[in-house]
Order: sequence, then structure tokens, then C-alpha cells
Amino acid sequence: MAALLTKEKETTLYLGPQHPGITGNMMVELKLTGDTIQRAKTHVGYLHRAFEKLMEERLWMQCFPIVCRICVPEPDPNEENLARAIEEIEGREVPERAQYIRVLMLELARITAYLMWMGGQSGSMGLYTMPQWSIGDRDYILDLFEELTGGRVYHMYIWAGGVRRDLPVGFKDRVRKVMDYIESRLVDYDRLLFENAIFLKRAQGIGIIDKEKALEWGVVGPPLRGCGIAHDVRKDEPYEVYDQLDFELITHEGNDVYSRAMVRRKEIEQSIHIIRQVLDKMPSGPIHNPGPNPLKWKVPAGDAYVRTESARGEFGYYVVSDGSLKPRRVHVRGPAYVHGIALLEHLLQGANVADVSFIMNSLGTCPPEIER
Amino acid sequence: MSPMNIIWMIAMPFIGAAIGLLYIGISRNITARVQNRFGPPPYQNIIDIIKLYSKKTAITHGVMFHLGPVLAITGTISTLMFVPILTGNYPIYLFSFQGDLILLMYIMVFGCLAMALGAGQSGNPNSAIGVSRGLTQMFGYEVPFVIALIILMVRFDTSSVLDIIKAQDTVAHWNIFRSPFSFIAAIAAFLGMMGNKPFDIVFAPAEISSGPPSEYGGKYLALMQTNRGLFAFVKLVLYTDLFLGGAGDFITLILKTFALFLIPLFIGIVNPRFRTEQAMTFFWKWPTAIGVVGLVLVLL
Amino acid sequence: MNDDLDRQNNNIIANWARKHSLWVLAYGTGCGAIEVPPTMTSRYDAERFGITGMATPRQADVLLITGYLAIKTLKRVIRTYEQMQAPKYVIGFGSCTINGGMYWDSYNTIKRLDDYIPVDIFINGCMPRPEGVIDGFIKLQERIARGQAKGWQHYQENLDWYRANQKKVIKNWTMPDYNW
Amino acid sequence: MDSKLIKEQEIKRNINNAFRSAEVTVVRRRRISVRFRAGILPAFISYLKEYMGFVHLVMISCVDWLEDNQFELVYHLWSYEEHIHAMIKIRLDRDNAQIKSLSSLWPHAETYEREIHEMFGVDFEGHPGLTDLILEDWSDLPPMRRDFDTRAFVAETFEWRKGREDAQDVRQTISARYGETIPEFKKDK
Repeated sequence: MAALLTKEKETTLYLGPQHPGITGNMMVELKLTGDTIQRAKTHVGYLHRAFEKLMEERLWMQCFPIVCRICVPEPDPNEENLARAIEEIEGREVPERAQYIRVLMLELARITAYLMWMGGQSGSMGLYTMPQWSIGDRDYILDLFEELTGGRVYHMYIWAGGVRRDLPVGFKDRVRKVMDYIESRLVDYDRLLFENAIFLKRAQGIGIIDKEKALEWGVVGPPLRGCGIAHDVRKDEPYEVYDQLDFELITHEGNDVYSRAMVRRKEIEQSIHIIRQVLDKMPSGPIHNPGPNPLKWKVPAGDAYVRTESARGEFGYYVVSDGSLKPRRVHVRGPAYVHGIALLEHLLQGANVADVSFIMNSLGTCPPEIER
Repeated sequence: MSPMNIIWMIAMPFIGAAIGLLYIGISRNITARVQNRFGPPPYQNIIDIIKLYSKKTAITHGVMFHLGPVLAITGTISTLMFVPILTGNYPIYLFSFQGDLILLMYIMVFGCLAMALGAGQSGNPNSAIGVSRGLTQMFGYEVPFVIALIILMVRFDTSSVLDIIKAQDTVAHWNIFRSPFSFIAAIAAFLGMMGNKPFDIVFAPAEISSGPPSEYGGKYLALMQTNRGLFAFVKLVLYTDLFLGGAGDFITLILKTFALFLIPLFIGIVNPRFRTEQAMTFFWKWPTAIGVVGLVLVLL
Repeated sequence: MNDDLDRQNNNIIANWARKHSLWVLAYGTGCGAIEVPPTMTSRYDAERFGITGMATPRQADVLLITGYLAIKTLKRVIRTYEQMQAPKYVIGFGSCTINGGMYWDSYNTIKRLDDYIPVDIFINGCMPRPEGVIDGFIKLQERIARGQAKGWQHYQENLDWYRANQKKVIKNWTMPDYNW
Repeated sequence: MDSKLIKEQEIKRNINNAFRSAEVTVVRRRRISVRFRAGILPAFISYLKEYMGFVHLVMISCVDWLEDNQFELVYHLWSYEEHIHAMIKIRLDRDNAQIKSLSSLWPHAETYEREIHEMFGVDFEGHPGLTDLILEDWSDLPPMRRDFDTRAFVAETFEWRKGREDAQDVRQTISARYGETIPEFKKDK
């Protein structure tokens, strides 16, 4: 019998690029025997737009509309990164109010990304009520973005030296209202998804990351904190005003899909807590420290690496300037670059074919930031 | 055979399919309300099927691929012929005979097997995985289903559906109250048969595209959707006959079948799907155990 | 052949059904895919108009090209489009399908979608709002009802021209030359 | 300044004790930058990883300095213990760009090296498979090199729609192809 089983024919299953379970546009090539995956190989590059090349052809100011398109569900960390990298090379100061507004934007974006992830994670196991709720609720935050920046998805709001617009009248109250609403909805989300018996059954013990290896594998963000390792860029290397805000670092033991889910679930609460503090503490003052005319704007020669904690983990930009009107090189490090290729291939070995999309979603694989 | 019976024989598949599709349409509406939205009109599924029939169909994967949906709907229609639909003053039962319950047990599987053969020939690995999952799941839910039927057969000492209906003359005598163990086992099997949420592992879009039908499009898919509506109706009527005392007229029939239809629907809205082996464990654990307890009680 | 196609295109009942039941292929080809979930879910609820997602190309009617197409994706999109069953419709979603949009000087994205597959409706914007998407779908429904959405017919008639354009961009053509 | 950068200075001293040729500069708090030569890079990086606590390979960047005819590879490492980011910069000759692979140290280094090989044409010795990662059937120069002109490539490969060039209404070219008239704007009174 054992001999028969090992002789079982190996089939190849191409999951994607057109496949409803794949997050975005990528392909996972699976070698299966029966329902078990023997080997997995990811194929990326379906979304390559050559952003890094395009930025070498653009003025510094023209780079801001480009970078936000690198990560679609959560564009703000990109703008934040580019702005901070330029500020670091130039040595430009950012007014305190602008820093608070940036934190507000980043945390709102984090909540939208987590709500989107909830939809994806539960959609991957067929719980279609959850995406309908969470993506519908996400729209309330998108409305806030639209009021503040003019764009629902792409904001182009954070730029070098500060932010583009001040908060409209009554905006803080509307943010508070939306936060109250989302906090009240968390109870429903818990009942529907996080405490659902079938979700627990499916998520526990699936997609286990080796805890000892997690740091070496380059795991960041919620998957790392889901291994019980407390690292977060907001605490390790505080940027903007995160060191003046009080929030907790969420970790969860278990190393599996469920612990990653719980980390994200609890971080929504922390984000709401941060946003409330930001709204209370926000000082008045200027919002922008203007630079030279954008058409003649030369950034002095130098390089800088900056990082931001996005909803999927550490988002880093390496910006090199040669003192000219255009960047020499902007290199983007998306968390999904490691999670979506090396780690995913590793985790899929020996998994069930039913869990591919499940594991992918729990790692927050986002193809546009892999290939840029 | 009376001429009335022949007319019913021809008309019943169409009526059944229409009712089944309307139920599925209404279920889409109910789901939409739970999900904070309006949803499509209740007759949306019928529009979909008209559209699918009007599409060009230029796929070929061999003979069984063409025959699969046809055989499936044949199987469903023949099942319909053996299920007593109405009893009462204007009865509709076409080919009922002594022992039809045993025949039904077999013939209900026929449609699924035909689909499996057809989808298996399409060459799509998603279909192949879907077929193997479907057959596995069938093994799962057939066990409690058969046990439930055996309980009824032993209890009433008959294998005719009509006799079982006759035994349930008052509400208190409905089998849902008289043999609850059998009902629980059967309703668990029913969840698996309807393919609603915890047990939709066969069609799981996020895992295997849409499983067996992933190569079927156009008119084939139209046939399969019709089959889905009709098969839902057949199963609902059979369960009404077995556990809710049958139906005397169409209004009772619709009320009873719709009430039954709501059970898998509401479970499906708020639950994700099982993995294959979890579904198997589920079927073979509680419903089977309860069924066996019921069987022991009846035999004693 | 052509008369037959025209007759199919002008069948009132079929067009009514096609109009009210548009199954969109779940293929997020670009960043526009982020606005598709809000369109489909509870806030905008495109299912009111009979617009639903479908998992495989064999079952879908509408191919929604959500944004720029990288050349690697274009190859798969052509394959997918040809697997769909006629009548089928293509919606070009976002400015980058019209003239390249902000990726006008990128070496890896195509600039004009209608050079490669026939497009029935373009929705502009980067990215279009869900209202815009629903409006685009309704415009498509109107065109279907009038029998004007015959891009698939255009593709069959001008296959050589489309093939020449496609092969100019896709270097290694390993697909069968005609597969529907 | 110096009083605040104790940890950074200590790391600088340690590195210099082990590898004399490494030019270490402390850029600012939490950032150090190291210039190193290509020859014994794997030994240096594994020293940093094993003994200095730089366990997290953030990324590998490549910058094309066309004027100097050199590629600059930048290895970004992060120490979770000290919270210090190290950038190890290595210059390679542009015509004969070759360096040893780090894929044995970190599994995800493999992906970065594949991308750099594809986008710049740098060869990595000892890499398990330098196949294409992102592009498909690419026959031109590696596209991220400075001497690859993306605009010339686009003008050669793709056809632009009229309207991008002369600011005319884009709908005209679309409607000309399908033989339809442009709908008029309905103006409200």
C-alpha cells in the first residue's frame, strides 16, 4: 500500500494568474500528489510596470504620484517613505502638525488594509459575508480620505516637507465618528470570523513558520509578531511622532494562520487607539516646510534608507541622489517580496491544496509591490 | 396511466426547475440582506439561464464531456418521477411503487456520477480535483442518509414513500417529531447534498476555480444550472415527504419545502467551508453516531 | 456567416437576458482590481444589475481589464479572452488602457488595449470610482440591448490584424493560433 | 553627537578590528555605512550575521554609476538587537560584473540576486538558478541599466494613440476604429 501511495502520479496545477483565490495577479505552480503539495514555485512579474526605471526619468516631485501606485491596498507608506528619504538627504525639518497628520493617515490606511485583508482571508475559505461587511465598512474610511485628499485610493497627500492640505473643518469629529463605528463593528467581526468554530479548525496549525528561523527568513510585520517575536518598526526605529504615542505591541504565540489573524485583529484596536490620541494631541501650526520650485528642485547628492511599518510589515525605500533634478535610484523593499516568494514556497511544501489561498492571504502577499 | 399523469410527467420537470431556481434566487436575496445590500431580483437565476442558452458554445473535450450534463439532468428527472409530489385530493405521484425508497437511494447518485464522468474528461486539473472531492463528500453524506432511511424503513416496516407519508397523518405524527434521530442524521446529510457553505468543497472557487464545471460554459452550464434548480426541488420534496408528512396541495408544498430550504441557507451564510477531510470527519462523527443510536432504538 | 452573427446579435430576448446577466471574470490584471471589491460589495452592490463574479473564463461574459497590462499578462489575457464563450465583452478600465496613462514611457506595459483585443467600453480615470464602474457597466448594457456591443464579432473578422499586433509585442508565441 | 552614538561607534570599532580594509562611517543614529571590496564579501557578511547580530537581510540594491563604469551593490542588513541598519556598499566593474552569491546565508537573498541579474546583468557565482524572475522573453539590454533608453524602446515597440501626441480628443481615435460617432455632451441649461 505504501509503495502504491508513493508511486502516485504527480500532477501539475497552475494556480493563477487568472484564479479567484490568488491575491492579485501572480501564479503559483504546484506539484501535487493527491491533495498534498510536494513542491511549490511562485511566478511573478505579471504586474511589472518598471516604476524604478520610470522614477529615474521623472523630476523629484513627479515621483510622488508614482510611488503610491506601488502598493494598491495601502499606498500611504510609500509616500511617507519617499518623503522621509528625501527629507533625510536634504535635512529638511517637518512641522510637528504635519507629522501628526502623517501618523493619522498611516493609521487610517492601516485599518483599511486590515479590513481589506479580512475580506480576502475569509473569502479564501468561502465566508462571503465577511468581505461584504468589512469592505463596505472600509468605504467609510475611504470617504474620509476623499474629503481630506481628493482621492479614494491614491492620495498623493504626503510630500517632502509635510503634507499637502490642512484638515477640513469638522474633520476630526468625523474621524472620531468613523472610529467609534468601526470599533462597534469589531464585535460583529469577532462573532462572524475570529470566533467561528470552522475558522479556528481551519486556521490553527496551518502555515507554521519556524519560530527560530523567522528572523533569518526575513519575516516582518504581522507574520513575525504572530510568531510571538515583538518587533515593529514603530517601536524599533520610531519615525514621525510614534515615540510620543502610547500603544501596545501585539504578539501572539502559535506561528500559524490563526495567530497572524489575531495579531491583525488586535492591531485594529491599537490603530483606533493611536488615531484617538493623535486627534487629541495634534498641535496647531504650519503643515508644510516648503522647498524650492519643483521644476528646479535638486536634491543634494547622498543616499538614505528609510522604513515604515505598513499593514504587511516593514516597507523600506533606498533612495540615491546624485545631486541632479531626477533621482539616481529608488529601490523599494516591499514586505511581500520575501513573504510572497521564498516564504510562500517554503510554507506550501506539504500543505493541502485547499490551503494555498488561505496561507497566501495570511502572509499578505501583494504582487504589485513584489515586481513594482 | 391516466392522461393527467402524462401531462404532469411532462410539466413537472419545468415546474420543479422553475421553483428550484426561484428558491435559489430568493436565497441570493436573503444572503444579500444579511450582507447589508439589496441583491439581485429573485428571478435573476432564470435570466442567467436564458442568457446561457443564448450563448455560443464551442468547447469540446470528447463524448463524455457532452453527455455529462445531459445524463445528469436525465438522472434528476427520473428521480423526480419516483418521488411522490402531492398527496391529497389531486395527487401527483407518477411511478411510485412498493420499494421505491431503495430505488431513490441509488438513482439520486446517478446524476452526480454522470457529472463526475463528464467533468473528469475535461482534462482540467481543477475539475479532476473537484470530482475527487465530490465523490469523497458523497461517501461522507451517504452514510448518515442511508442510516436515516433505514430507520424509517424499519420503523414503518415498508420501503414505499407513499406508505411513509400515509403514516404521518397528523402533525404530531410527522417523522420530524416521531423519529428525531433519523431527522437529525438526514438533515446533516441534506447540508452536504445541497452543497451550501460549510460543505461546498466541490465548487470552492477560491481553491479550485469552480471545480467540476470549470470547463463547462454556455449551454452546458445552462443545463447544469437547470439541473441544480431541479435537483434542489427534488431533494426538498423528498425530505418533505419523509419528514414533514408530504403535502396536500401546492401551497403547503411550497411552504414546507421553503422552510426546509432555509436551514442550509442560514447555516451557509455565516460559515466558511470545511476542508475535505474535516467534512468527512464531520459526517462520520455526529450524524452517523446519532443515526446509529436511532437505529438501535428502533430495532429494540 | 455574417448574417448568422448579426441575427444572433439582434435577438431581442437574448439581448435582454445578456444585458441583465453580466458575469465578470475574476481576473485582477492591474491595480484597478482594488476598486472592484467595493463595486461588488455592500456599499455599491453591483449584483443589483445582475453583475456577478465568475471564476473561470468558460463561464464569464465580461473581461474586465483593470488597468495597464504588462506584456507577460497580455499573453495570458489573450488566452483567457479566446477561451471565453461568445458573445463576450471587454471593458477597458482606467486611463492606462486607453493611452498608457501614467505608464506611457514604461517598457513593459502596452499603451493601447484595443490594438490587441477588441474593447466595447472604456472607463477612464486613475482609478475610476465605483460609481464610474457601474456607469460603465450600464452603458455596456445599453449597447448590448441595442446590439452594438459586437467587439467579439470584430475580433473574429479582423483576427489577422489583431494577431499581427499581438505577435509584434509577444516575442515567444507559444499558443495555438486560434482557440475558441 | 558622539555621546549619543556609542553603540554605533562600538560596532565600527569591532568591524575594523576584524576587517581592516572595511571603511566604516556612522551616518547618523541607527545607520552605519560600510565600503568593502568584492573579493571576500561572503566572509564579511557572514561575520556580521553570526557575530554582530545583523540577522535580517533587508534587501540587496544595485545602483548603476554609468559615469564611473561601475555597479554599486548595496547590502542592507538590520540588527534586531541593537536596532542598527548597516549598508554594505560594494563597487563592481560594469563590464565584468561578478560577485559571490549569498543564497546560502539567506534563502530570500536568492530572489534579490535573481532580480539584479535580470535587471542589471550582474552575475552571481554559486547561485542555484539565475532564471528570469519578472520579465519574459526579454532580449534587449537589461532594462534597469542607465544606458537602456525606455522611451526609445517604447517608441519603437508600441504605437501611441493620437491624442497623447497632439492633445486631441482621445475618443476620436477610438471611434474611428469602430466607425461610430462620438456622443455629444448633454449640456444642462
